[in-house]
Amino acid sequence: MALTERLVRFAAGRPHLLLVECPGGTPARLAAERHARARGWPRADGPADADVLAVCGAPSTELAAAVELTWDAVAGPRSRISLRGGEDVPDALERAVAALRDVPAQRLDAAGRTPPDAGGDTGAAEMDHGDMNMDDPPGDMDHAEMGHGDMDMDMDLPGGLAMADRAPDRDGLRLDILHLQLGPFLPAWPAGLVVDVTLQGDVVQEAYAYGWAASTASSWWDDAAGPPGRRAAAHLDSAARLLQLAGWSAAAYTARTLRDSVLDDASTPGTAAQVARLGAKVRRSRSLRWGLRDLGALPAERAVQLGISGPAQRADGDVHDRLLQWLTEAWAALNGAAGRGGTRGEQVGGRTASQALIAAIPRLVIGQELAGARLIIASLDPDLADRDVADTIAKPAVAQHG
Amino acid sequence: MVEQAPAWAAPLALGLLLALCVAAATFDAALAAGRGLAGALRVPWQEAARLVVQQRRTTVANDPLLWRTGGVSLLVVAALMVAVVPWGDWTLLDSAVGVVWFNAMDVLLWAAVWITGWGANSAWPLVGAHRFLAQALSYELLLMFALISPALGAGSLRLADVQAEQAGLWFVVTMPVAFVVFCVCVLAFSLWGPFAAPIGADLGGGVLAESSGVDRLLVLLGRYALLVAGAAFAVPLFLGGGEGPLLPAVLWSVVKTVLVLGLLVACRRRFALLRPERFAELAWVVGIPLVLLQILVVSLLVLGRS
Amino acid sequence: MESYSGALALLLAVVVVVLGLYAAHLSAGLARTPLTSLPYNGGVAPKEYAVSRFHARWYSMTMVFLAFDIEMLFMYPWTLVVAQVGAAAVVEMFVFLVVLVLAVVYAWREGAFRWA
Amino acid sequence: MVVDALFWLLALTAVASGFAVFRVSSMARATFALAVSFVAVGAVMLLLDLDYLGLITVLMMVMEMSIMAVFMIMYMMNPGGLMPMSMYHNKAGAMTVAVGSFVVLAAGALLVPWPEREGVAPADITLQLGEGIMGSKMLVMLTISPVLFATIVGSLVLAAPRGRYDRFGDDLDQPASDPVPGGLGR
Repeated sequence: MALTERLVRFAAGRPHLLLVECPGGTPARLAAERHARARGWPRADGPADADVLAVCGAPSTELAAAVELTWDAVAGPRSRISLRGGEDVPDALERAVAALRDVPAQRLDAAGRTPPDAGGDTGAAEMDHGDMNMDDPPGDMDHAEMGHGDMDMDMDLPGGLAMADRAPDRDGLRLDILHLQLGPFLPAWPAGLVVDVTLQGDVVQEAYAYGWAASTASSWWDDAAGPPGRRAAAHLDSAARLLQLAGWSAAAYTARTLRDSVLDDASTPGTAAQVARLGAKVRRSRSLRWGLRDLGALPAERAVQLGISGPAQRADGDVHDRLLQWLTEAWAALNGAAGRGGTRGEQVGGRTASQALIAAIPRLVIGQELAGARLIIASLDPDLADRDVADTIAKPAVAQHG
Repeated sequence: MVEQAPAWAAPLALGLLLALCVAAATFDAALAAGRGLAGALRVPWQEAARLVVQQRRTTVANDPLLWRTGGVSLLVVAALMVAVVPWGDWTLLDSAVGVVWFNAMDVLLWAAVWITGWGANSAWPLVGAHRFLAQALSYELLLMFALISPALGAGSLRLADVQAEQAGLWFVVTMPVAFVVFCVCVLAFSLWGPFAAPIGADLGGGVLAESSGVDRLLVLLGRYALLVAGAAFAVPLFLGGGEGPLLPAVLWSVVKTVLVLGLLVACRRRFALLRPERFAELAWVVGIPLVLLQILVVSLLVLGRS
Repeated sequence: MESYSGALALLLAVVVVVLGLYAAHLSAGLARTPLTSLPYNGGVAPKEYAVSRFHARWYSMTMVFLAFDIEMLFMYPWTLVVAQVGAAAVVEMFVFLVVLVLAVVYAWREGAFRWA
Repeated sequence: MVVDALFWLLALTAVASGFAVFRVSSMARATFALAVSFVAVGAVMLLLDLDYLGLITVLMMVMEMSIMAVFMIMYMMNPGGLMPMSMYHNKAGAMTVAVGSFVVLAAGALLVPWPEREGVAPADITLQLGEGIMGSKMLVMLTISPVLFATIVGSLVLAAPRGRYDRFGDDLDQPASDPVPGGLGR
């Protein structure tokens, strides 16, 4: 098995890194992104593409379970590191590579893994479902009307999952609905946010947004004791994540690099000019504007009604406007403009800025196509790493489309 | 004149296809993050080694037959597209309807990508699969019209004739719209750059979200192979085939293929995603009238000549 | 039929490459048996199977496509005879196409190309 | 020899995958089994030197089957075949009709004496097809275009979930309001 050994060693020079961020894990994520970039490690979109799972910040009980499920989905060779702050990152990455290269241990790990629901009764699906035979009873119901609620099949199928149920559609049909939970761990996703959606096809019919876990820390971005460039860096970070989802990885890369140089030293004269250049480049891109225009429109007065302040309100427009607003405000912050409130806005009527953003999510994503909904959420980018936010967010009522 | 190559040349053609895949992957890695060519040389091989070693994944209650067939099909389709391409004076399949052959092969991708997404029995790949079909419904007619323009110009569906017709004046000069549309459609069926929506990060990897190991490697390799096949096909259609000074014709074909391929690969860094729900209207309402005008111009040229 | 020997050989060669990659995985891979996982959903187990009735919102686009597409059957042979038949062929085909484009414009007004 | 082997291989594939349509539980598998059957038929046409018709068969049928998959998945219950189910309606009657027509056609093919070919096959069948369309069959082709126009308009009238009055309002002069924005503005 010397060949395996050599291939693994060779491949371990460029492992794919999956970052999962828990509220409060911002500094760890930033450090991990920075070091991964310096080493040329690509980012994984999900566990199937990942070699190294890096958990940034301290997971709550619920998030710890989600981390385990994510870890279970990573194919071997795999290694997992837990990052609490920025300092331990280089060592942790070295440890991750060493673990990947340890072929005997990886073999052992791979051999010892059991499929999910291994004890489940997977043979029962073969039971006789005579009533699914479509020619009896003849003619009294058509296929689309044929229910299956009476078959009690939830336990019969492999994996212990259920068959999808049906619900009325927005154009009067009754077709299957799929319940999908977006988050807590998706690429470029606000840490700790969960949006429960009901999908028909790829369109979001219903949505609930809430925070999954309270952080005991306050928001790292809004920490007044931090370095001066932090506000600019926060906006660049949000912009980078949106650009990544919008499929423009080159611009996202530039935004992340600039974010890190701002955090290193915000007073470097060239940096502000570079941010301005990035802003101009993003503004000029027709393909980006054409893809984001009219998506998730949030006029300023509507934003005020919803208690939203900060860049999302000042942008007074759609996803594209909010992206440009971040870049403009990042540039302004670097030029000494003192922003009002936190990076996400101010507290309005007892609700923090991020709470207001989370509450607005269902209204904006209902009726949208799934990937469009992802972009809208990224363009709001609430920060749940705030002890005031997560505790108090209950499931908001379903917003009606219209 | 173009001759049918003997069957033993098939492995050579496949070797050329795979070599160009590696070149494309290297170029893409070099463009990413400005790590330079030296740093990029290892990248495709590291990826391949990683995915060969990596454990494969399956999901509960999946459809392995469709899932794996779909994953393998991309590479197979790309190879079959390359079969009709004349490399200088040689081709593996000198078909009288070579243009239609390419079209039929590209349609196989509809099924291939869809079943790859469906087979995983997972929400994100399923949405990705449907996004691909929506994308395909938008680009397919454009591709057909872009393929027809050079065939019309040459009065033949045989690639050898199309290539020969361009001695002196390449079709890219008289049919620039068709050439651009063709390149766009190659990006679209290769799931590349602005058309990577079915495997986009906004869907957590989409069609590829549950694939790892060799299964994933074959899809990724297949994407590059489709880009290569598209680039290789553009050469006899629009760029005069093997025509050029000094070098032998077959080398000119390869050189031109490499240039087109580099252009296609670079698009990934340049553009944001064109999401299918936006692209549909653009393709139908702007794209189709535009290529039809191109065809009108070409047919007037043909009438003027005869 | 003779002419397809090269294409068949190429098909065979691709199959060999694909099988070779799987063989390489079996001999040098970390584990021969694949990992069985729940569909990944961002860290929570899915509630239902994803393979359910998927309401594609763009189905009206498929109908426009299918109708338009029939025209391609005529267009490929048409390219071969334009020079020979002359202006009549061009006029005829473009009458055909213009009618279809009008239908596309109608479909656009009806919102057929949107995720309605 | 090779041609014979290929013919039988393709013929058996066509029949077997056609039959598989009714044996599998999954709508996706059923749809693509039918697609495989059509591809095999298209390949048989290639063996008969009907290059254009063979390729067009593959092209159209794979496209159509992919679209059919979308509709099958949209409307049929249990499209993944996770529960075993039967695809037959009126099994006895269907079998009688299917087997009966197969026997009649096969008997016809085997028992009727085939005519000798008169004249020679044209050098380029595709060219001949083009001449037909642009010459003697021109009227047929020109009739098809209004039929296709009517098909598009008719299917949209019947099936489009929202028409232009839903989108633009009663006067058709407002900007369109669609749930998901499209590529050409409002």
